Amino acid sequence: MKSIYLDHAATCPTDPKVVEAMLPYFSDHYGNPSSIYSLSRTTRNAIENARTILASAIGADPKEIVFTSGGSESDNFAIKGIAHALKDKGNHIITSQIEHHAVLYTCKFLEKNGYDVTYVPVDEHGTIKLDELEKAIRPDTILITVMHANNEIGTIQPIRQIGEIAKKHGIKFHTDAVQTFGHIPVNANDLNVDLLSISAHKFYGPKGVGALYIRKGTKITPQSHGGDQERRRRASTENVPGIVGLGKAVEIATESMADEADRQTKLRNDFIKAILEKIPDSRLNGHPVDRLPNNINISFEGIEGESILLNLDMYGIAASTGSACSSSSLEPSHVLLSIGLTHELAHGSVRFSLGKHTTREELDRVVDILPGIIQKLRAMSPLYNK
Amino acid sequence: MKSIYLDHAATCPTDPKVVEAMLPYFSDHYGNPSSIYSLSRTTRNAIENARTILASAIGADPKEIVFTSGGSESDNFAIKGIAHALKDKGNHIITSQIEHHAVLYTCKFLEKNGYDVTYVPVDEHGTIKLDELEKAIRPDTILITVMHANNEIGTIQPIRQIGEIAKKHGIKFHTDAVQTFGHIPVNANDLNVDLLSISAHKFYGPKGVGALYIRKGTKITPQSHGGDQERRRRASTENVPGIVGLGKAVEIATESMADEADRQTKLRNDFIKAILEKIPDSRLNGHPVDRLPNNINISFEGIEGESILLNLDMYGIAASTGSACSSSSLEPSHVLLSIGLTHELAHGSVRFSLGKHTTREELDRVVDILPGIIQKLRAMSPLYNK
Amino acid sequence: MEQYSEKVMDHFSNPRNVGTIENPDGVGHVGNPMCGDVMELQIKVRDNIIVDAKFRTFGCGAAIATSSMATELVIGKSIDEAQNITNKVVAEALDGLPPVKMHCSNLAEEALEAAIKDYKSRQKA
Amino acid sequence: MEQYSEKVMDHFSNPRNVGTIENPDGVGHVGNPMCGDVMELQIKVRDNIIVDAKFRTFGCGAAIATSSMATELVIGKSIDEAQNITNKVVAEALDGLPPVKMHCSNLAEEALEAAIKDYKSRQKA
Ligand SMILES: Cc1ncc(COP(=O)(O)O)c(C=O)c1O
Ligand SMILES: Cc1ncc(COP(=O)(O)O)c(C=O)c1O
Repeated sequence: MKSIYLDHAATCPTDPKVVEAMLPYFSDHYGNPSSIYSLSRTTRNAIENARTILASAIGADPKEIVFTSGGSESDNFAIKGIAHALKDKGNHIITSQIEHHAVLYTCKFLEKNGYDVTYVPVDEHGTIKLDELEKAIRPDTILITVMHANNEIGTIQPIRQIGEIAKKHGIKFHTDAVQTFGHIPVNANDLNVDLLSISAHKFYGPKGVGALYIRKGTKITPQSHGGDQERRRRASTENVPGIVGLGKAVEIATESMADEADRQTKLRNDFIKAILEKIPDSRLNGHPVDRLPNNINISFEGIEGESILLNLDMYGIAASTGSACSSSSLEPSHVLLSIGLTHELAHGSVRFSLGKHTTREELDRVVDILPGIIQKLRAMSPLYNK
Repeated sequence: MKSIYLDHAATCPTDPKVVEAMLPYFSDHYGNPSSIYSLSRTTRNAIENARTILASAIGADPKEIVFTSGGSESDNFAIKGIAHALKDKGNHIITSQIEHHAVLYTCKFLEKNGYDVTYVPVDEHGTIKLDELEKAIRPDTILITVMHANNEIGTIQPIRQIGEIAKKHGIKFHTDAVQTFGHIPVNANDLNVDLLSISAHKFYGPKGVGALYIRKGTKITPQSHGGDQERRRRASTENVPGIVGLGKAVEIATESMADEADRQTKLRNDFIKAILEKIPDSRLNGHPVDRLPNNINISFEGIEGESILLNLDMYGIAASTGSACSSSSLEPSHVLLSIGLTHELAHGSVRFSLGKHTTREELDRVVDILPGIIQKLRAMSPLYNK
Repeated sequence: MEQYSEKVMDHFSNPRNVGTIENPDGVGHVGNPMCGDVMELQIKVRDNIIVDAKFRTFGCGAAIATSSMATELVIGKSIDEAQNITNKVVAEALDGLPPVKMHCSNLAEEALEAAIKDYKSRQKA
Repeated sequence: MEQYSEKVMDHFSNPRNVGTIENPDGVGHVGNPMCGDVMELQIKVRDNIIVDAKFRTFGCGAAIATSSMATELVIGKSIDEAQNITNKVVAEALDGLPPVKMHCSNLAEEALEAAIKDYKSRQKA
């Protein structure tokens, strides 16, 4: 049975062309980029080349790019780095209620350490309430951090407008673009951001490498102290193959992005329509239009997400859920609760996230299989008696 | 001209067998280890396998291992993580004067943020003064961090004894074993440590991945907040290929370690003898006996290190220096100054670090070439008039 | 997440004794949709022996498998014997559960307790 | 570190005018071993024209290359012309220096200044 991978928002396979680009930097061009001998010129150039590719993809200067170990580090670095650097200016941070845990738990950590955080609510589609965001601004607000698009429900936020508000009030603005970069246009200037996080494995690059865009002139405290790498903003011997892979992945993603977004949007819309038609008491979560081309998130009344996933897995279909099933907490997704879902419906949600290899045939197969699974589980459920 | 790589302390080529082990985890086994579908079982098992390999190599339990993005992150995480977790207990940290910048600058950062740090001096061989270390202990001391072996001069520290002192006083003890692990025996219990940092690329693993050993029961605050990975001690999608590569590198290193250490020690000693004999006004830095098998560090009077390196590079020989040449500061190595070298001698130092592919022929060639280079530069120097 | 055992997956994909009993002698309804687990266990008792048991469960794989296993374990047992079926017994019968899932076996124990309690109170009445 | 230009590497590996002049007319000695750079520049002057220049340098690649280039630039120049040879001029003649190395070209300028000053003070004496 060929497996059907519909969890690209969790991670993507590394593009074989990316792996190919990385390979020479393991055993052949291995020189430490900081060294002065000629052996290191190749690795140094390779890193700077990747930096230039990424910078031009987001309309930045290469000096504004710091490579990191992934989206979580970028988020932690951005938020703690600004919070620390500006602590004499203020201690108030504004974010949304639906951020990724890398942002949310960083904010919670700061709350326990002398900072004050406002979590702005979202509407039923998961769009941040701009008026509440602006009302939350105080004289001691030093940072606004709002994600570009949500990883669970796919809703795209009005980052440009938030950026304008931030600018007007002279507040630094960070966005977590981990789910958008490589999939929809991401330009640091168009978006009015000062900091922007990305992670390579979300767009067919390798796991364990990411980047943080830091606008020129932005004061930030490093997360990792030590060597002089990355213009002293991130100590550690550079992950050369990883950075090269990230660069290659950016190159590939930008080439095909527009076409691929169109293709996935069509597949997505048809899939949503088919599922909602075929399965009663199901609902789409997230924004109907302003959502990631590859994101589908549906709640099924009366049943729990993990049991749906396990059944799908028996057919070789990989998806994810907002249920608390696999975490040590019993709380379902904070995102689904924030858009007003009951706990039960939040537990009964499934996310399908498409990728560049996803075909209409694969999705058709899911549309064939899913209703039977839902029916079987509902027949077993004490909460579904229709 | 075949190049002669003698900078293994900076970084090593990734062993082709390591790369081979990593390859399936890019595009074939790409599942996110946190997911519940069967696709992820392979990656999850691969990570746990690597964890078990590393744990057994250092005599630890797999649960005591956290994978990181390298030595710098491990050091930062260990020191800031303990400092934060124990801040109610005290704010005093003890370290040595010759730590790697990843430790030193982390301590300097903490100093600016309410902590008090004692930098214990070393003797002329770079060995920490144990009596001064013990004298430095105060009721509010929460952490001692002393590196296992120094990256510049190779001196191996009496970690076991320091660990005993720490234990006696109930103080957590961290060691940076980045230069020793894979080269000489490293066992967390023999060394009496609570935390221990390693970095894969220093023993033929990939760049951008490392680990921190954290003894069971040690309270530590994460450096990266977010997902539940690594038992909630380090958020971020795991760098699966990197972790697999680290595991494989551990496996290879432990197999050949004893023989390789012997072989390199002999080569090292012969090389040191030959250079000191052939080149007047040169001296060995670091401990004559208690030093890394692969470390050679020599100062040459009257000339500056970078100019030596550039000359060596013209012959395809890669080495490094404690001169300030390539950094933005004008200060030479703090390590060389700490063992009592003048600024001039510190600027005039060169480190040769051997590797498993280093041959006697290569070193003989360096012994042939180096005297001419030193002579040429001294003839040009206003500080050498002999 | 850690893997489920083969036994768990067997009981999850082919759950035994799903459904409801007409005129049950005892019903246990435990859990809370807030937490993602609700279990309903019904028993039929003849001469102090549980002769039939059925369940309905809203919950994860472990919740469904423990429910299924619990019904298998109780059928044919006396009420007294059934009361000895603890969460541990259920989990062990399934060759163990991942640590984060151990609470699911509590639910099975609680459902069984509740059903027996219900049965006893009906007897008294 | 950023790369040195080919010109820098040429002057570093084949430095021009290394050494000392017998009975120089001006000597400049600048820098400090603490900082890793010491430069000594000697000049021979005839009819206000620098007819020879020699240097000795303790320092990095850039320090040696700028010393060498500085001597090349001053030979044949009048004292007045030589005084216009700034750090910028030396660095540009070498097709630029990596940013962290720009201070080395200052040293060359300072050494030249010092040598000319020494020459002038000897003239007065
Ligand atoms: C929106 C968002 N932010 C941050 C992250 C963290 O990225 P990483 O796992 O690469 O650290 C993810 C993915 O896990 C994400 O979806
Ligand atoms: C002793 C020591 N500690 C820490 C590090 C930092 O390791 P990494 O560059 O992998 O972050 C190094 C090497 O650079 C080292 O030699």
